[in-house]
Amino acid sequence: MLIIDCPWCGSRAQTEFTYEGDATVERPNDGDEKAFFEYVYIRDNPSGWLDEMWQHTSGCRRFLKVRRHVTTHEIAGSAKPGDELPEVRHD
Amino acid sequence: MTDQTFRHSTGGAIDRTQTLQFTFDGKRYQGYHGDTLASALMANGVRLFGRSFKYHRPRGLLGAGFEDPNALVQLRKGNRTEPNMQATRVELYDGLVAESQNRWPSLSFDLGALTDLVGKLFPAGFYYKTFMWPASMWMTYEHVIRNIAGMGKSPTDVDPDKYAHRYEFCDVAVIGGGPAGLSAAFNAANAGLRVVIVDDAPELGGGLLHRTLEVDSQSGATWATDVEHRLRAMDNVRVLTRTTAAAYYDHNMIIANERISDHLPIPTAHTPRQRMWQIRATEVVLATGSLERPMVFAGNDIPNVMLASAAQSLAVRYGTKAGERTVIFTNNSSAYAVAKDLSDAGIAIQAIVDARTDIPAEDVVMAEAANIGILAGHVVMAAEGGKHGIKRVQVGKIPESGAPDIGDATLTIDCDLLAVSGGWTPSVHLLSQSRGKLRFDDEKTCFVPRLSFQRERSAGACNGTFDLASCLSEGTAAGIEAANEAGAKATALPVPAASTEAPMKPLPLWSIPWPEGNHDKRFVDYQNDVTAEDVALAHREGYRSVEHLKRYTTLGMATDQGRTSNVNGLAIMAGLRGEDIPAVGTTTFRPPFSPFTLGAVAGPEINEHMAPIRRTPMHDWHVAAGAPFVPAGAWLRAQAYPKQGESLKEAYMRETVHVRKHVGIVDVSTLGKIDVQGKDASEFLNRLYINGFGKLPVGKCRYGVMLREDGIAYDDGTVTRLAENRFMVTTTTGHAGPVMIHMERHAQIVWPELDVKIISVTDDWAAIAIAGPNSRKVLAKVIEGLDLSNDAFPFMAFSECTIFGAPARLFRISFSGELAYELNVPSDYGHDVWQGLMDAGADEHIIPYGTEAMGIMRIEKGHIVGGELNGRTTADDLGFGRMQSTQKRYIGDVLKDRSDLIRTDRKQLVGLKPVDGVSKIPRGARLVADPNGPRPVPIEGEVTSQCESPHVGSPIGLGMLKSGRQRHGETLIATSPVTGQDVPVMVCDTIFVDPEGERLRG
Amino acid sequence: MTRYSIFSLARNALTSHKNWTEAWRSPDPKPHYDVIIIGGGGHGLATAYYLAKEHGITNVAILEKGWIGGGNTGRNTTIVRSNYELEGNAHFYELSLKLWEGMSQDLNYNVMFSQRGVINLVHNDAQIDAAQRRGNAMRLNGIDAEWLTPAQIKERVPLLDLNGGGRFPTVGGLCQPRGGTARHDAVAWGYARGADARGVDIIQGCEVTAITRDGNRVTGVETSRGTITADKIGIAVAGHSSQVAQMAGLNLPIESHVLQAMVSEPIKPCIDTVVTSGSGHLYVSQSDKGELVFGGDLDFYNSYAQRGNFPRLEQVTQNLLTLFPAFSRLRMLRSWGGIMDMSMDGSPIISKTPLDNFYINGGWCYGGFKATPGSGYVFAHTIAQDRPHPNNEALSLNRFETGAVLDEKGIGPWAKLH
Amino acid sequence: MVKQASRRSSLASVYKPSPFGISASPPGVTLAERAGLSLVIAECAAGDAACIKALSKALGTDMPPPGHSSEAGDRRITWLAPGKWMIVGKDKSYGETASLLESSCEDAAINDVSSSKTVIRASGPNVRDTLAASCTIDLHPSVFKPGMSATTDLDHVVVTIDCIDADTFDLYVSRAYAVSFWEWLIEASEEFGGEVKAAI
Repeated sequence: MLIIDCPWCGSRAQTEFTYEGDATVERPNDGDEKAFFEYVYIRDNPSGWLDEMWQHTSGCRRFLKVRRHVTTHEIAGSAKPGDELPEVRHD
Repeated sequence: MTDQTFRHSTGGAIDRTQTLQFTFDGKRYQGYHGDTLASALMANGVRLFGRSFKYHRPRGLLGAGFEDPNALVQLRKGNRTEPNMQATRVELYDGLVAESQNRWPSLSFDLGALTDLVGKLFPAGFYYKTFMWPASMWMTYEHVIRNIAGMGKSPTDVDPDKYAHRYEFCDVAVIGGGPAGLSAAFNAANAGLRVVIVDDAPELGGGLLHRTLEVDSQSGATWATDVEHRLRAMDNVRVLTRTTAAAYYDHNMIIANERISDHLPIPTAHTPRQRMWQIRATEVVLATGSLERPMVFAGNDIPNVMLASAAQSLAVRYGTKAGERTVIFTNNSSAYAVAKDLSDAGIAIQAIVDARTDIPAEDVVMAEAANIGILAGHVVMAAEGGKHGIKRVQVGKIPESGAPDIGDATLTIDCDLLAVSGGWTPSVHLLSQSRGKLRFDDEKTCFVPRLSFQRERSAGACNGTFDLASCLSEGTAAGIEAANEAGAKATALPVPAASTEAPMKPLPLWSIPWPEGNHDKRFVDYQNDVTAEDVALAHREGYRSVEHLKRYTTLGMATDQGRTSNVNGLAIMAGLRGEDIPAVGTTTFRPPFSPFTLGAVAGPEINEHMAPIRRTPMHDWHVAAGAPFVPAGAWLRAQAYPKQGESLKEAYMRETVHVRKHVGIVDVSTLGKIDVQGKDASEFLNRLYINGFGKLPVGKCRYGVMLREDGIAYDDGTVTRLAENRFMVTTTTGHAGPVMIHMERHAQIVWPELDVKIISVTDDWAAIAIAGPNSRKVLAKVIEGLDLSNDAFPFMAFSECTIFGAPARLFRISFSGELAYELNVPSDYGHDVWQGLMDAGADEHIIPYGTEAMGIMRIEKGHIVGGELNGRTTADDLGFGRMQSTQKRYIGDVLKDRSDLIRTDRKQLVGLKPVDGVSKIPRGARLVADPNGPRPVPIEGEVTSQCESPHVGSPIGLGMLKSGRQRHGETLIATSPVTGQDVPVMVCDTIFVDPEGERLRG
Repeated sequence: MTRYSIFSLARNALTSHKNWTEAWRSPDPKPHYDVIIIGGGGHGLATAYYLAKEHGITNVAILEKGWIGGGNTGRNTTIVRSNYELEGNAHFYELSLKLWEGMSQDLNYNVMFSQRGVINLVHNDAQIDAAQRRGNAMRLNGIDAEWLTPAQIKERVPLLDLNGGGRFPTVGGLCQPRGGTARHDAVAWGYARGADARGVDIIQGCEVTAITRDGNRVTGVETSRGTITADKIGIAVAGHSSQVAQMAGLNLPIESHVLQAMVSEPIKPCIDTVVTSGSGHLYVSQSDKGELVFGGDLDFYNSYAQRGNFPRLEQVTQNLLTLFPAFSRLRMLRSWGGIMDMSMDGSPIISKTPLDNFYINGGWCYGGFKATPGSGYVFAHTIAQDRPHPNNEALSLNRFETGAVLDEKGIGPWAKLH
Repeated sequence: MVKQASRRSSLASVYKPSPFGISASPPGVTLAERAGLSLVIAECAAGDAACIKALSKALGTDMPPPGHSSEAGDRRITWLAPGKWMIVGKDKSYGETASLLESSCEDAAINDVSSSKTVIRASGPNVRDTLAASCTIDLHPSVFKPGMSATTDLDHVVVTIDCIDADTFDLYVSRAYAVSFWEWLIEASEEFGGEVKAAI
């Protein structure tokens, strides 16, 4: 079971959180159908580091960003939705 | 009653003052406290323990502990029976009952053994090559195969025992209580850290308990016991014995299965049988030890051909002689200490057959001291004997040219025990699970840890460090390192002195050819009956990758997960491929290392606790009224309130008629309620719903529909403006959770600039709908501070008020189509207010009604629920096309217009009536022109809701039908092949009661 | 190719099985092929087999980075069924089921397809509606489906607690008698042997590192064993579809998630059919070896690791024991994970792509194994004819743009929820 | 005839003061419902310092930081989420605290949730062991100290755990799940010996 650092509640078990997917997709402001299609359906789906959105559903119910390696499950860090995520240590 | 004829007169850690009775295959035996089932049976002269999986070969002990693949028994009886228990790990208790497995009619005479006689017909993968004709026969073949396969039997009753879970956190977790683990734990604990040490055995000590080694100039066992006592006395240490750490997950999470009560006949009252520990450690020390390997030669599975360490353990730990006259066969030095221990235990050592020619001097000295002859450069080529034990071995000499081309056996030695050591395999399973990497050590002929991925390190035998002194120092170093990595400033305690042990110097020797005249099978995987010939066949047919080998031959897939067979099988394949072992690689180790009890995995969270139930504030009232309940998501809802002698259907039909005639109340507390506040609350709702809320006045409700971003209808409900910047939103019961998250997601990360605060208030409010012509009359009596006249409180009005002294919210909304209200009071008051309404409404003939009557009335009124709002329908499909605002942007507004979502032949919501006016419309029926036409029959649509309508006086339904809105008046067949019903129905409008809405506005 | 039969088995027994030949060759890659299939799982192997058998295209290479059948083909719970509601899925999976029924004989390799029936347990009124609605669609589409009463279910599954621990009582079930299980590895090996015999090159240990393009055409691949050119390239690498498609410059409506499965220790036969339940999410059957094979939901976060987390094992086991309390004292022998291509509507993609001669087979979600033969059959057709077979027209890649999605659950565009 | 509705405990049907599980003295775990409390949830917009200030002023204390609770007179304040707190006390009339806060800080979202949560006081030498059966947070006394609180899962239900003193915790659980949670709590405590006391 992963440990996820909630920016408000501190480090908690992943079972308290709900996965909300790729955090890099942004909702288009205009009404362009193609842009909305990609926002809703298309994902890069990398096998390495991924910035993703989680919600602390069993805690403060806040959304947070997590930078996680999708193959090793290492977590570089987490941040509030508006903030920057820590750089990944390369080794 | 058999005497313990093979029990040595002295020695062993058993308590000879506590005699225990037990039975095996119905026969009664005696053993001692401290015995395992296996050691007690061996003491009683039993050699035959079980039958193998495929050939039903007679099998005895190979190992004396964790590693044994053979001695599996069905333990206990009735609702506590358990299959496939390792006799070598079952602690003996008084009254223990065990049965052998996988044999018929008896262990001694097993007809299944016929497969062994014609074994040549059943090489690895034989079933892929036959049983194909005639095709129709496979199910019959399979039936036979299934019954021959399998091992023990599943219980058939409910398990009477309970299981617990436990989450534990520590600075340092030490896995394994042998010399390395004890040293690591004691050093880390001494630094004041939170330490957990886990061991599978009843006591700490590991190998020290099964061998005659000295630590601190006392017996290793005594030293271990002393350290265990000291650890148990420290309050920063948790010692978990009888606990198997079997899984190593991400972020340093260790899963360990504790057997709290399995050494007892039954658990003591209120005490769990087992507990599953989930241990989160900052640092981990793996000290999981190593397991001895057998060697591959003809008849190497005959009972009493066992690992040297097993014979040693029986003698040292259990004071039991595995035989009277033994031959020891080894390719390394570890067997010499065994020879000495067996000899001291009074077992005659016929000879040490050592494959090596250059035998270390200290080994020779030890043997000579014990007056034991060594056959250097020799190997055992065949073991011979019967199901009750080995009788002799055939020994051959390795020519100068070297293995494997050994000529014929040169001599025969009689014996009733063959103790084999093929070298040692570090237990690297947990390391491998943790993503750690391995390398093959040619000198030690085994895989050892190379690289850590998580915060762990290995110490002792699991690290390829086999001699006691080094295990103690390596354990100490590992404990200190772990402690310091976890933030301590620890200094090492002095490492205790220990007996010196020579390095093992193993000779790689993976399989031994047949001698002349003996072509008995040469087993690699004992339990799954995989032989050296099977590995060769796999290679011959191209199943050469280690995974293909495993899957084609089933090597390593038995309940022991190949603990004794993987390396031998791998090495043999490497030889055939002409490559070295690392090039062939290993299979991945999967959790668990040792099987988990399913009950312990599940813990207490089964049955209702698998998915806890939600009860409404009036639940107890419904129970007292004898209402049957229906699940709705996590909720339980009252279905109806049958009177004495009334059927469920009679009850809800009565309720339906009664409510439309008089008045009734229904518990609608399960509907989702969300409180939305903030300066931008109305703008936020505008963006969520297809229709607008900016102009909704305070004190008014409005029906709303929301879409998903992909343009599909998501949920519907009412939105009420409580104040300028405060709304209450209701959702369907099923979508309450998802819609809440949907709103939070957009408020927090899509439109963070909006000032909006969202909170679920579903549990705050008991919600009661009062419906029927008399509803106003009833409420007027009990509502304080509110004029309920139609002018003062019209349809879709809202107001706060008081009822029976409780604060309340009153909404003039209707799901039934009748004059109706929804009353919300704080949940704690719900029960009393409900009762109060029942009392107050007596003169108006008020009744409670359940979800069934509510459902009928909503169908009559054409309201949609889950069947229609099914995640595949658009707002337009459901008839809300015109509600979709063009004056604003909202979620789903763009993708709702994709070409396939605006086709005119999409399914649209329609009403349905049986043409004959009486036939019930089958649930889940499909709408077709001709149900008996050729398959596939074109499907025009489906029935989504159906009921018998008292109001209409006939069955009615709702459905989705291609271009349905243009097809009113058309006749189709509502067909349900799975229930054999075909009913002609006419397509009609969706509203069956009061289309103009005069009642609900009245 | 040595024909397999009881006779060849007996004949070889006399020579101690020393004369069996390789099930498939291990050739070196040629510089050019008519068709390259990337991915040596069941789907890729079946595609090559049918390209040769049905379309006479034999100059075909299968490029597998590891060993054949090493992905989800060898990691699933071996369930075979075609009990789908939506027509686009139903017709495709039924074609697949029909191919299963003759597979052992067609391949001359016993894949042990066991038509022991698949029963979906339902636990409340709403589920009865949904299950009967699905069963009715199946029957009208010419697929077998039966409604079972709780008593009939108890008869077939004696160890099931109909009361569901007081939490999930079984109120009925939808059964597909022709559904069942098969020996997963055998499917890969059988197709490999059949394809190889027809001249297909199966190249293991050959990882594709790049896909080369010339304008809107793909021209070949760079691999760990050199450059290989091809007239057409199809990918069948479910779990890694996004990765491989990106080599050709395509982004897909797919997320990769790990799905765990587990087996108990082997026991004598105690459950003779496949049981699935909507109580939470559970499916369980018993292998011919005697192991209970069971699984449930994804771990619910993107993953390319063939290893899962413990909470999911807990939850699935809690579900199993709530329905089968007698299994509480059995033991979990092994658990493992497979990487699922989770498409945005829960249905597969077997389709042409925006690139002229590049074809994709992926997005299998939980459903890939049972589809193996049908998938190979229609994918081979799509590649050979450069147009979809009637049975995979609905499985096109562009359905997401037009809105013609196949969402059996009605969950919406959230990959992990399908 | 109901004239005046009164509050009813969600546990009414299952609450029976008596010892349970193994016999132990003192009991390993003692359970008592805290009935008739007033619970208010107040939320200020993220970073709305003025709003938070107004709250503090109305309550006469600084708002506790994340993961903590604090006492303010006869009220206890527990942090729930950024800008969001739960205020627990005993009101003379239902909604008293809520209306006080509504009037004194209009920018805060105020909800009276007195009915929506069931509050159980769990105490005794083994209370941490009982909770650790399902709690994924480290409850070791050196880590989870008096004055600290956390919202997490127990038995698949969201529960707010408030550490009152070394061996005493208040557990806040959604009232709809209260019966299910109560049964789990009893079973988890049995092996340590427990006692249900009269509601307080």
